[in-house]
Amino acid sequence: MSVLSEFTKGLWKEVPPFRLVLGLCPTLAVTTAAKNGLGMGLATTFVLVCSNILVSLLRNVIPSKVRIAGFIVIIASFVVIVELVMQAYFYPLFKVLGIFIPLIVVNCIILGRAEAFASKNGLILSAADGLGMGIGFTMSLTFLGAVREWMGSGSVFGVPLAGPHFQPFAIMLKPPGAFLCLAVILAIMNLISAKRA
Amino acid sequence: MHEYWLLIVGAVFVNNIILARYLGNCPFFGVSNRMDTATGMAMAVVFVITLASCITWLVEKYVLAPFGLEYLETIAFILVIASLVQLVEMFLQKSVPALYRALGIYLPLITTNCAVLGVAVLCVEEDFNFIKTLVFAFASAVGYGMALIMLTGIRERILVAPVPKHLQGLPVGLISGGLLALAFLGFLGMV
Amino acid sequence: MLSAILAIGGLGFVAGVGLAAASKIFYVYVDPLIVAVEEALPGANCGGCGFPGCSGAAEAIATGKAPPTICVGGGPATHAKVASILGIEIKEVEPEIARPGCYYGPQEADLKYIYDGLNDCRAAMLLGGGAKECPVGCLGLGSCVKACPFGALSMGEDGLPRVNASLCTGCGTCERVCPKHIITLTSNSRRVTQEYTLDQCSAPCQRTCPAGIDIPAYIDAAGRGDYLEAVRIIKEKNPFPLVCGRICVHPCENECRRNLLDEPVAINPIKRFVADFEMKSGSRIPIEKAPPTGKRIAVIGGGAEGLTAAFFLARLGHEPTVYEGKPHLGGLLRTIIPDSRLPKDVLDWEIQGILETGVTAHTNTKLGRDVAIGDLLQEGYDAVFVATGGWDSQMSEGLPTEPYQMLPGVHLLVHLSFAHMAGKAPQLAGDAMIVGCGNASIDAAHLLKTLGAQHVHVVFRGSRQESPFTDEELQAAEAQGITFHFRSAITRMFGRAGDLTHVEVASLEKYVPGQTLQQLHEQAALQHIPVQTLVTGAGRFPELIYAPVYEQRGEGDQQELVRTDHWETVVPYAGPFAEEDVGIFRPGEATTDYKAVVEAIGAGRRGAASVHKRLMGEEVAAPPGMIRRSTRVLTVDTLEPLSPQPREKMPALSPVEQMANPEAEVELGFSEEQVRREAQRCLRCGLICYRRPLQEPESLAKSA
Amino acid sequence: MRDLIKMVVVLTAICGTSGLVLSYVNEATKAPREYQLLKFVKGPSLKVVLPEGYDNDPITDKIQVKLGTDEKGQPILKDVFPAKKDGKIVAFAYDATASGYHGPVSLMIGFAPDGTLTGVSVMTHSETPGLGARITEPAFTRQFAKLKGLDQVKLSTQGGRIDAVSGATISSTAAVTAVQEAIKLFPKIKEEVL
Repeated sequence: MSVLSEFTKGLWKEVPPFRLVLGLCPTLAVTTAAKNGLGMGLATTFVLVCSNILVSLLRNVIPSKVRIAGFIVIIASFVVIVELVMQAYFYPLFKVLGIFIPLIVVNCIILGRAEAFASKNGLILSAADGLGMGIGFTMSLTFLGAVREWMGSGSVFGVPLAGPHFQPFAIMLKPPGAFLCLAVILAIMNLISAKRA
Repeated sequence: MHEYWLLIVGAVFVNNIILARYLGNCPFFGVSNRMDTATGMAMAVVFVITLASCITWLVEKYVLAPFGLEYLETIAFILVIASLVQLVEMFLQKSVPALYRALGIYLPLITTNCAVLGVAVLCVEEDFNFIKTLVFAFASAVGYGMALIMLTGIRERILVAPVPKHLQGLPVGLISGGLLALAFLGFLGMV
Repeated sequence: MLSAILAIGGLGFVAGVGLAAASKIFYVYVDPLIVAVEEALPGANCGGCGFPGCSGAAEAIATGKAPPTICVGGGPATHAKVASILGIEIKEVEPEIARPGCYYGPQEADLKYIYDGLNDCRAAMLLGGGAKECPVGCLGLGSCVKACPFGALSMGEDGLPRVNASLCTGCGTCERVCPKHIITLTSNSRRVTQEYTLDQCSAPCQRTCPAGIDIPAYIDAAGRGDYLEAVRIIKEKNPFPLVCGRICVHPCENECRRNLLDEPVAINPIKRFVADFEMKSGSRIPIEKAPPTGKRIAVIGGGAEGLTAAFFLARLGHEPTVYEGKPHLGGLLRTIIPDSRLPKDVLDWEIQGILETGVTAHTNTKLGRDVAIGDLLQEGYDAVFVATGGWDSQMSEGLPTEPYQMLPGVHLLVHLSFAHMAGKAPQLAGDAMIVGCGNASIDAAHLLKTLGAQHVHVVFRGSRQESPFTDEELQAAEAQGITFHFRSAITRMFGRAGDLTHVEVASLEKYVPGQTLQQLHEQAALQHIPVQTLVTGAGRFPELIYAPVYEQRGEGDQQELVRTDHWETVVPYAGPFAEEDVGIFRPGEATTDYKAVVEAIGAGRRGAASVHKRLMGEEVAAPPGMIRRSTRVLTVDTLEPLSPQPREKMPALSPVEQMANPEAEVELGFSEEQVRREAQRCLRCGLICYRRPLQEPESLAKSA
Repeated sequence: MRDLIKMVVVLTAICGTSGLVLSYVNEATKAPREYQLLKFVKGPSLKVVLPEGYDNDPITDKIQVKLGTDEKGQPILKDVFPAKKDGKIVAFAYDATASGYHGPVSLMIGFAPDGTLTGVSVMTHSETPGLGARITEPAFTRQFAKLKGLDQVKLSTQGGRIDAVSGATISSTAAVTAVQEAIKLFPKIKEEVL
C-alpha cells in the first residue's frame, strides 16, 4: 500500500477506460482529436485529484445517508470551477468539449474513486490514487484521440502525418468509429496481457 | 403538433442519446448482457430522465435564472438528480414494492448515468419550454431504452458465437454498439 | 455572491430536509442483519447457493432459512464473516472443486461427424448428443469455461477444460451448464463414496476392481514419477495398498485392454511399488478428511473390512472405534497369509497408518462376550457397523458349544445345533424366524420349537415351486405352527436395547433386480412380524448397520427429535458384484464370503458410505446408474495397431533362496525403471478411448 | 433525530460553501470569459467584415452604446467593435438579427465611418443545410460590400442589388432584413462612437 503503487496502478494495471471500463462517455465523445482528448483528460484529472483530496479530508464528517449527495456536490463544485476557468482561458476547447464538461461530474471514475478509495483512505494515498488514475485516463484519451484523429483526419495534434494521398476515414470521427476504435484497442490490450501472462 | 413529432423522432432516432450523442455509455455496456436486466434498466431510465428533466427545468427557470446564477447549473442539477433518485428509491420501496423490486436495484446506478444530467442540460441549452422539455426528455429516454435493448439482443446472440479470444466480452460488445451506431447514422438528415 | 450561497445552500437544505423527511416517511424496516450479511457476501450473484443472487441469499441466511455457509463462491473467509455477523459458530464445510471427467479431447476421440456450428456445448448437444462417439465425452466447446463466474476454468490445448484449483470455489456453475455432466464437483467425501456409473467415463480395469480404484489415474501418476500422488489416488478407495500390492488377486488385469494386444499391464506390481515407495520414505502422505461431524461409530471387527470401513468413516469426518475380539488387528491378513507373501511388519505399518487417520481400536473386545450392540448404542454411538467377517474367521475360533449372542436375537444355525448337541443351547421364548436354511429349514424349525419357540416363520428367497419340500411336508409343517414366506426377503430388523422385537419381511413377487429398497417398498406390502429369535443358515453374520431410532416429540415449532433405546438395522447397499440388492441376506454377496481381501475392502468402503448416508439422512442405496456386473457398458473389442511391448517380469527369490529362508518375502517388487516402463504400457483407457497414435485429419475423413 | 439534523446541516454547509467558492470564481473569471466569448463568437466575423489594416483589438476596445430603455427601464446596450489605425477609428461593426426559416439569423455588419458597408458575415443561424445555409457562403455575403444605404441593400427582385440564394428566398430575406436593421441604427451609433 505504498503511495507509489497507488499512483502507478492507474497507469497500466487499472487504467480507467480500458481496464476498468469506466467513464466511457467522454472517452468516446470527445476523442475526435488528440488535443481534445488531452484537454478532457487534464480537466478530469484536476477534478479527480481535488475531489479525492477533499473527500478524503471530509470522510469522517459526512453522514453516510447523504454521502453520495455530499460527494457529488464536492465534485460538481470542482467541475464548475473547471468549466469557468476553461471558458475564460481555453475557449475553443471549451466549445469542443461542450456538454461533456458538466458531465465530468457524473464520470463514474470520479464518483467511483471517491466512493471506493478516497472515502476510506488518507489524504496522501487518495491524492496519489487520484493523480495516477487521472494520468492514466488522460493518456488513454489522448491516445484514443490521436488514433482517431490520425485515421479520421490524417493528422495528430493538428500536425499532418498521413501523406498527401491519404483519404481520411470520416467514419472514425463519428460515433461508430469511436466504438470500433475502442473495441480494437481493448482487444489489443487483452492480447498484450495474455502474452505477458 | 408537427413540431413535437419532429422533436420525438429527432430524439429517438436521429440524435439517439447513446448512439449519436455518446451519453450514458457505462450502463449501456454494463447492463447489456442480459435481457431482463436491460429491460429493467431501460424502464428505470425512462422514468428518471423524464422526471429529472422536468424538475431541473423548474429549478433553472425559477431558482437560477432569476438571479443570474446559470453558471451554477451543473452543481444544482446534479444535486437535484442525486436527491431525486434517492427519494424515488425510498418512495418506491415504501409505496410500490412490486415496482421497487423490478427497478429498484438499477436506481443507484442511474445517479451516475450521464444521460440523466446530459438530457437535463440539453433541455436548458436548447431553451425548451416545459412541455417540450417533457416530450424531449421522454423521447430521449425511450431512445436510450431502445438502443440498450437492441444491443442486449445482439450481445445475447454473440454469447454463443465463435468470437476470437481477445475480442470476447466488451470489445465485441463495443463493435456491436459501433455497428448499431452506424445503422443509426442512416437516420441523419431525416429531421 | 449572496444569492449564489443562498441558492445552492438552499437547494442543499431542501435536498437534505427532503431526504431526511423521506427517510422518515418512507421508512421501510429492513432487518439490519440482512443488510450486514449482504455486505459480507461477495456480490458475484453466481447463484451457486440456489438463491436469486446475493441479496436473496442474505435474506435467507439472516432469517435462518439457510446456513451461513451456503455461499460457495466466497469460501471460508466469507463464511466466517457472515457467521460473526450472525453471532454463531460455523461448521466447517468441506471444500469442493470442479473436476473434468474426460481425458480425450475432440482431436483424439472418435467422432461421429465434424461439428461446425454454434460454439456452445449445449447447442452441439442437440445434434445427436454431440460429435463424439463416446456418450460421456467432453464436447470441448467450453460452455463451462464461459459460465465460470470466477475465471477458474480455461480450455486446454487438447480441447478439454482445465481447472485452476486456486480460483475454483466449488460453486457448481460449470456442473449445471455442462449438458453432458462431464465436469462435476468433487470433494474428498464425494470421491471416497463414489461408485462408477454409466454417465461417467470408466476404464475396464477400474470397473472390475472390487474396491473401485481409479487404476488409469494412479498408473498415469506413477508413470510421471509422482508416486505419492498415485498412493493418494489408491487410498481414496483402498487403505491397504501395501497389502493389496502383494496379495491381490487383481481381477483388473484380466480385463486390461492390453490383453487384446499382448499381456495386461502389471497393475498390481505398480501399486506395490508406489505403496512401498511411501513406506520406504518413512513418512505417510497426509490423508484428506472431511470436517468433523461429531458422529461416533462403532465398527465390529478389526479385519480388512472393519479397518477399511473405519478408515473411510474417519475420512468422512466421523469418529470410528474398532472392536476386535483378538489381540491383534488385521483379521485373516494376519492369521492365514504367510510371511513369505505378506511380511508382518508391512501389515503393521499399513494398519498403523489407518489408525493414524483417526481410528480408535479396542482389541481383545469381543462382540457378544465383552460388548453388546444394545450397550454400544446406549453408550451413545450413532451407529454400529458389523463387519465380523466370513465363515472362516468364525471357524478359526473353533466351534463354540456355549454360543454367545453376537447380534441381538440372531443365531447361526450351525452354532445353535452344536450347542444343542452339547446340551447347552439357550432356552428360546416367543416366536422365531429362519432364513437361508434351505433343505434343513423344516428340521431347523423343529429344533427351534424344541428349544421353546412358539411359532416359527421360514423365509425363502425362492418361490414355493423352487422349494425342496413337497406339498405334504409343507402342510404338515404348517399344521405344527410353522409359517412359510416364499419369494420374500428380510429387509430390516427392529429391537430395543439388547432384544430383537420384530422383523420386516418384504415380498419379492414384483421385484426386479437392481431396484432399491425404497422402490420395493412402493410396490410390495411390508410385513412386520414380531419375533425374538432369528436363525440363519449362513456361515457368517451379514454386514449390518445398527442405528438408533429417533422419535419426534412435541408439537408445532416445539418439535424435536429424541433418541430412544429402540434400534433398527440398515443394510449397506450392495456393490456392483451382488446379484440382488435388497434384503439382509442377499445372494451373491452377504451369504457367501469374500474370496479375496480386495472384495472385503470394497465391502468395507461401501459399508462406510452406507453409514455415512444413513447419518446424513440420505437413502442408503447405490447411486443411480451404478455399473453392475450385469450392466452392458460401451467398450471396444479390438485395438488399432499398436506396437507390442512385453510386460515387466516380477523379480523374485529363486527356489534355492526360498528354501534357505522360508520366511523371506518371495516377490521383490519392481524397480523404479520397471515401473516407469510398465506405466508407459498403460493405454489410459476411457470408455472407448485409449492412448493411440494421433490420427491424421485425412485418415479421419476417409474413415468417416 | 440528531442524525437527521446532522444530515441536513452537513449537506447545507457543503452546498453553501460550494456556492461561496463558486460565486467567487465566477466573479474572478467573469471578465476573461466575456472577452473569450466575444473573441471566438464574434472575432472571426469581425475579421471578415472590418477592412484590413487596423492595428487594434476591436474586442478589447469595444464600445457599449445605449440604444434606449426597455419596458422595465433597463438600458438596451449594443456592443460596437471599432477598428482603429493609429488611434483613429477607420471602421466599426455590430451585429443584427432577423427571423429566418428555422429561427433567428444573426449577422455581423461592418461599416466605414461614412456608412458604406465594409462587409457582412453570418454568425449564427439554423437554416436548412444546402439551401438556406448557403447565405453564409461568400458568394452571397460578398454582394453587400461597398453598398450604402437602404436603397441598395434590397433583394434584386425588389429593385435592390442583392441576388437571393436560389431556392432560399426566406433565408436571404432574413439576412437582408438584418442588414437593413443595422443600417437603420447606423446614424445613432455613429453619433455615439465617433
